Amino acid sequence: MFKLKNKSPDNKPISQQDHPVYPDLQKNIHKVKHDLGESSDLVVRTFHLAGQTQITIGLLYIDGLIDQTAVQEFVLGSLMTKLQNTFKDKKINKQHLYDFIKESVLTISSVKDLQGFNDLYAHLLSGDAILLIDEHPNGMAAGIRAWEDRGVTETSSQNVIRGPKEAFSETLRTNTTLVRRRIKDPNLWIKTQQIGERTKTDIAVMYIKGVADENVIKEVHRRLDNIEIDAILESGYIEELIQDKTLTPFPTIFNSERPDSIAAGLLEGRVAIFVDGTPFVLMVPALFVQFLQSSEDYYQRADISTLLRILRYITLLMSLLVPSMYIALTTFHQEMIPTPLLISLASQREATPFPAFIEALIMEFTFEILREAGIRLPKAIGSAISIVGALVIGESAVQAGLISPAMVIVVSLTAISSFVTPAFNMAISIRMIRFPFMLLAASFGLYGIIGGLILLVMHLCSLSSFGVPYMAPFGPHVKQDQKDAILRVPQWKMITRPHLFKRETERQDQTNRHHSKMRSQRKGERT
Amino acid sequence: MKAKQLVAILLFCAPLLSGCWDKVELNELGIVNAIAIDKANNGDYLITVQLLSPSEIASQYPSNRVTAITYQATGKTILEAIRKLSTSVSRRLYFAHLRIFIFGETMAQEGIRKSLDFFYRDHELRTDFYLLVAKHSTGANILHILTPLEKIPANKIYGSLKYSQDNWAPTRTVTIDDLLDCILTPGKEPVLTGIEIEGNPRLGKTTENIERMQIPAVLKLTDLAVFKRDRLIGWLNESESKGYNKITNHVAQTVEYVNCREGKATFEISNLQTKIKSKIVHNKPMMDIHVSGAADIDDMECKLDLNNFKNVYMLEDRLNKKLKTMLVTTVKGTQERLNSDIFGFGDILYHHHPHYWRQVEPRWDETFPETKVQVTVDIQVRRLGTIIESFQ
Amino acid sequence: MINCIIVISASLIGYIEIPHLIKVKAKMDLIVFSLLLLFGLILNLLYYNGVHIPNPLDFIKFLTKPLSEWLYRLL
Amino acid sequence: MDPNKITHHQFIILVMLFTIGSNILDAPFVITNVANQSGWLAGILGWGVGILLVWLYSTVAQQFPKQTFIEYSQAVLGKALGNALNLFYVIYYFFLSSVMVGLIISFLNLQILPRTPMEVIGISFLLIAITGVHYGLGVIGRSAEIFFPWISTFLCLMFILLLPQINLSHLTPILDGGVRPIFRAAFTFLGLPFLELPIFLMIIPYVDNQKHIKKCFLLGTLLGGLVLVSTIFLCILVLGAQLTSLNQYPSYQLGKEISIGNFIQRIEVMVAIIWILTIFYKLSICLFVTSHGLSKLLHLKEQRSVLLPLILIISVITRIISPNQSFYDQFIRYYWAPASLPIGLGIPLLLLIVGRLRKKSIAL
Repeated sequence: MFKLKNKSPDNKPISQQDHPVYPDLQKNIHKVKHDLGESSDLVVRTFHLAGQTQITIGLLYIDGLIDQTAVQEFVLGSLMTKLQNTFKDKKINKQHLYDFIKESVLTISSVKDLQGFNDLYAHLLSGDAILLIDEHPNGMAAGIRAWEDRGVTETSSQNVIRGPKEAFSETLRTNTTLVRRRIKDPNLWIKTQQIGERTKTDIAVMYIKGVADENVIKEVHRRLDNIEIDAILESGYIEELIQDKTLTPFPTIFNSERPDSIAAGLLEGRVAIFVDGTPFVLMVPALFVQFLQSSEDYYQRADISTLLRILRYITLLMSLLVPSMYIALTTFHQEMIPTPLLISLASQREATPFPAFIEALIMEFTFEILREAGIRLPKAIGSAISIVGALVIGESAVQAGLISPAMVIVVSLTAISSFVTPAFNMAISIRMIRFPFMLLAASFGLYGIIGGLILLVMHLCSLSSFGVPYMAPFGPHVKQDQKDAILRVPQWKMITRPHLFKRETERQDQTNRHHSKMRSQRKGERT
Repeated sequence: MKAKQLVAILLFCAPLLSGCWDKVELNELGIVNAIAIDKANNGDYLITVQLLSPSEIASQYPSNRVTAITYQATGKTILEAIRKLSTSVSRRLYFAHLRIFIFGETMAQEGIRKSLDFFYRDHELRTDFYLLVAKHSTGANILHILTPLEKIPANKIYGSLKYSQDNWAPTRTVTIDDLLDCILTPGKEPVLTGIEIEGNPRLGKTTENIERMQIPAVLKLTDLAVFKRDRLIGWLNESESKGYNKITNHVAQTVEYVNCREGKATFEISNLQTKIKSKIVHNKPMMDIHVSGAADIDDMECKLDLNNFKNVYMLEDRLNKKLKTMLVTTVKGTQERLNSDIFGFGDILYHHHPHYWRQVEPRWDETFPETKVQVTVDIQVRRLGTIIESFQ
Repeated sequence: MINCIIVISASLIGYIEIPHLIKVKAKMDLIVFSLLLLFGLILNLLYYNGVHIPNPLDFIKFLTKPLSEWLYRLL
Repeated sequence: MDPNKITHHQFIILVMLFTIGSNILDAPFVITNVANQSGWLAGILGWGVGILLVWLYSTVAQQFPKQTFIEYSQAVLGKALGNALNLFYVIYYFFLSSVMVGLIISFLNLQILPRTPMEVIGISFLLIAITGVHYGLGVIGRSAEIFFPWISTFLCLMFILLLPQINLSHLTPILDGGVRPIFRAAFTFLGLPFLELPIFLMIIPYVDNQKHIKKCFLLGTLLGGLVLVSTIFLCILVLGAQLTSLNQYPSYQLGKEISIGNFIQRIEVMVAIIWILTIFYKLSICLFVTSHGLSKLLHLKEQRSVLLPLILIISVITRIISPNQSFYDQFIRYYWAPASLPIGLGIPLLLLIVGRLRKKSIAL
């Protein structure tokens, strides 16, 4: 189904075998320092327990990952000063002391025993403070993680006019919280695991028990468990590693930075995968139609949303086919162009040096360059680029006689329509495959285009996302799911969840619908 | 494995994509807008094509160069002549935007059937162009006349043909489908609209024709050319042409006047509907033509009290009588003068009385002139215009 | 030229399928595949080198002639 | 998941597309040539008999659910006879695929791409179809489901746009040449799609809902036949019998006739797209059955191993069997229906009767 990353066993500085913590504190500290290569952000603090000089305690943490005040107040403060009178003149048993500290002294919510050095490193590097007691063969990790984060800000890539503006941020916990706040259901379950030999990235799988399909959940876990890779820096890594089919330009996993759209997906029975360090959350199974839907569709009125969706399908086709249709019509099927238009197109072409196909290729390529440059450039220069672009592909190229004015219209039409698609990854795939379509059109005209379309549709139909056919509910046709594909029927008519990944299909109580019906009937009477 | 397969398929496709055999760039096309076929002196076909010059037509800065160019070639067959044109035209002739197709008069008299095959067989030609016959002229001469209002001469003909059929009625738009249908169907003969040059043809060929306000040569659509099988045998006059169109139910609107005391009253007739029924009386075919429609008074020259509905009835009656005479003379004239079943009486017989038709078909040429025709006209005057009584 | 294209495409087909068929150890498949490929190759080479190949439809015509004649007489 | 599994919804669409495919191009021409303006009557007659035939096929299929034709003909008729019939069956559909490729080549070469070499058109079309077969019947079915709304919208649009061009007098006189031409044309029409329909005996076992198979099969044929008959009807109404039998592809000519105002016209290439799509599905089904049948017959492990060599063979067979258009037309007109009779009537009847007898003897 998908390929596993081969891990290389050698060149691993930290030994694979877990070693238990030594009873000797100095030895431990030495080992940690040695293993971390004397890294400058490692802070080691040894101190004596409240006036008991015979008991040495070592505190290790990574500077910047922990909450400094918490360390000072709840760890150092508790151990060094508050216990002043507790141990006076008592012979202290080390094990007793360890338990005592863990259970009665540390005023910190999360304290865990260490299982060995690997565990120690995992905690240390995740931002826990490590407490080691001399002559005791165990240590504890105190969870006082805190680091700088961006906080919850407005969405940057999936904007809406109406609807919540908040977006996920880079912290996993914040992200799960944003969803949890929307769905206060005990059945909303989160399973966390770490992936990445080196990065140990936290991955959380979230779903609503009983709504999501058990098989999909199992499949998600199976695929995640199979991943062996050294680093996960973004959810894109996970996406590529767990998708069904590798050789396809189309995304088969949905991603979103909007908590409301993830919550909606969970409620439909999908499974969300959160990855620490990125605001983009993955969601499976993902269908083709999903990439043409915006969460705003559900916040606007049904009729408006339906019209907008139809518009999106049309623009999708346009961004795919307009240049190739132009090529096919002007170089193969001139009989289809009305005579006056043909004359004006022909007169435009009199002076242009390149064949229509090359002309289209140049222009589309120029547009892609401008688009990419527009994203990468600093914001200050961005507007300059758009001016240059407008001049280059608009006025000047036509004035210089390099391209015909009609081609400018074609290219700009393609460009604008490709930006209508809500999901960037779908828009870019469509933009990519329009080049082969142009080639087909230049070789065979409309026959080439229709051949390409057949191939494309068959390819789309052969895809599946976690066992769900990608083109559902069109192919296979699912009658019940048509309500939320091209159409978006009013909320009071959306009674069932999508049928393809359902467990519990009823979405609304039937009475709710009756209520609405009655209400509308009453309205009818009044008018 | 998958990747290998893809590479293989791409390799397969590579030779396929290398050629684009049918590709023609727009600037390689010579868009043929009109074509004329004449007989050359030695009996060959003489083909005249009118090509458009797109840059002149669409240009925003008009020069005084002409917008269309004609080329000529002769050949033993149509296709040979067309291909011969390539020696003088620098572009590939493209026929899909053909608008007008003109037969020279002598050509039409000798038969048009043989020359039509190519134009229906070739895939590039569409079926939406109109066919015409040059009256007292060759087709080539017609195409040489420059037209002032339209940049493209053929569009002038195309436009006036359409407009005239809709609003005046002596002309007829005939496509190749209609023509072939008439030629192929027994008991139905074709007609084509005629076109002639009025004025000085020599001046009409020069740019002087588009520089003067009163132009020296005008292209004018005239009457209908009547064919027998595929040969031109005569012409209908204007009134007969109008009558013909009314009988074959091809008139949407027309104008007709009647005399009243010292002036004339003109009607605009609309919703003309003609039904032809056939009967067999004493083993002789009899056609029953029924025309119905509505008329509005548009122009009233005589003093007549239209408040009195009897006067309106009187006018209505005169109108009906006039139309009836017109139709009857049309049919009579055709039967006696031309003996060509352009009305499709034979076809109507075939549809209504197939057995009888089979008997008469061999001697239809003799039977047609003797076919009795009964005409009833039932046109009602509806509206009188914005004023009732004339101010005469 | 045309022979070259035919041989190349035939060997390309072989190159795609044969390793796979050997891998899955499908002996019968391999035999059938090779026979069909060979047949196709020879047929193409013959046809494009101008050898007259009898039209199989003529054979079918010959077979069905009595039946069709009888039927059309009946109808 | 079996890549060949299809839903009964997809099955209906495939039956319909198979019925329409290719015949919509040549049936009007062939039928009006024989029966003139009464061709539509012949169409309706052929359609009716065709539906009876489909009833026969689905009865045969229901006798042996979950088994393909190749499997149960062996079981019913014994290994030797069964295999001989199977070979005949596979070869028949092999030829049908070649005929389909030949048809698309001549259509495209005549109307749309006159200077593109025939081989290029044929091989590119075969490659697309082979890709579909390679993906499996499931993908063919699903993609058909996606194209189906488009095809039906375009068809309806074409029918509606042609309404202003209709001339009712083209229909009369009815039954001018007597009933014999009608029977003759109906028989030819029977051969054009309906006698080819036993192809679905190989596909029925892959349909998910076996209970409604008969209904679905009949519905698909009914709809497909409706489209065919109405196309014939429209050809006669718009073009007249004379021009319909003059044109090689009258239904394409119909597209040229569309002209509403000065705006909706010149759209015949759009019409060609429907034909290309339907022929594509017919070819894919034929290729699927040919390769699938062959691999079942020879007990191959994988169906795909015969696919690519088939391209080589079909592309040349196509050229051999249609040396020119008139040979092909004559074959289609006079020999195709009789040649299809054994497949379309003989074998299903044999299977039905022998199967019934066997079952009875087992029951006794």
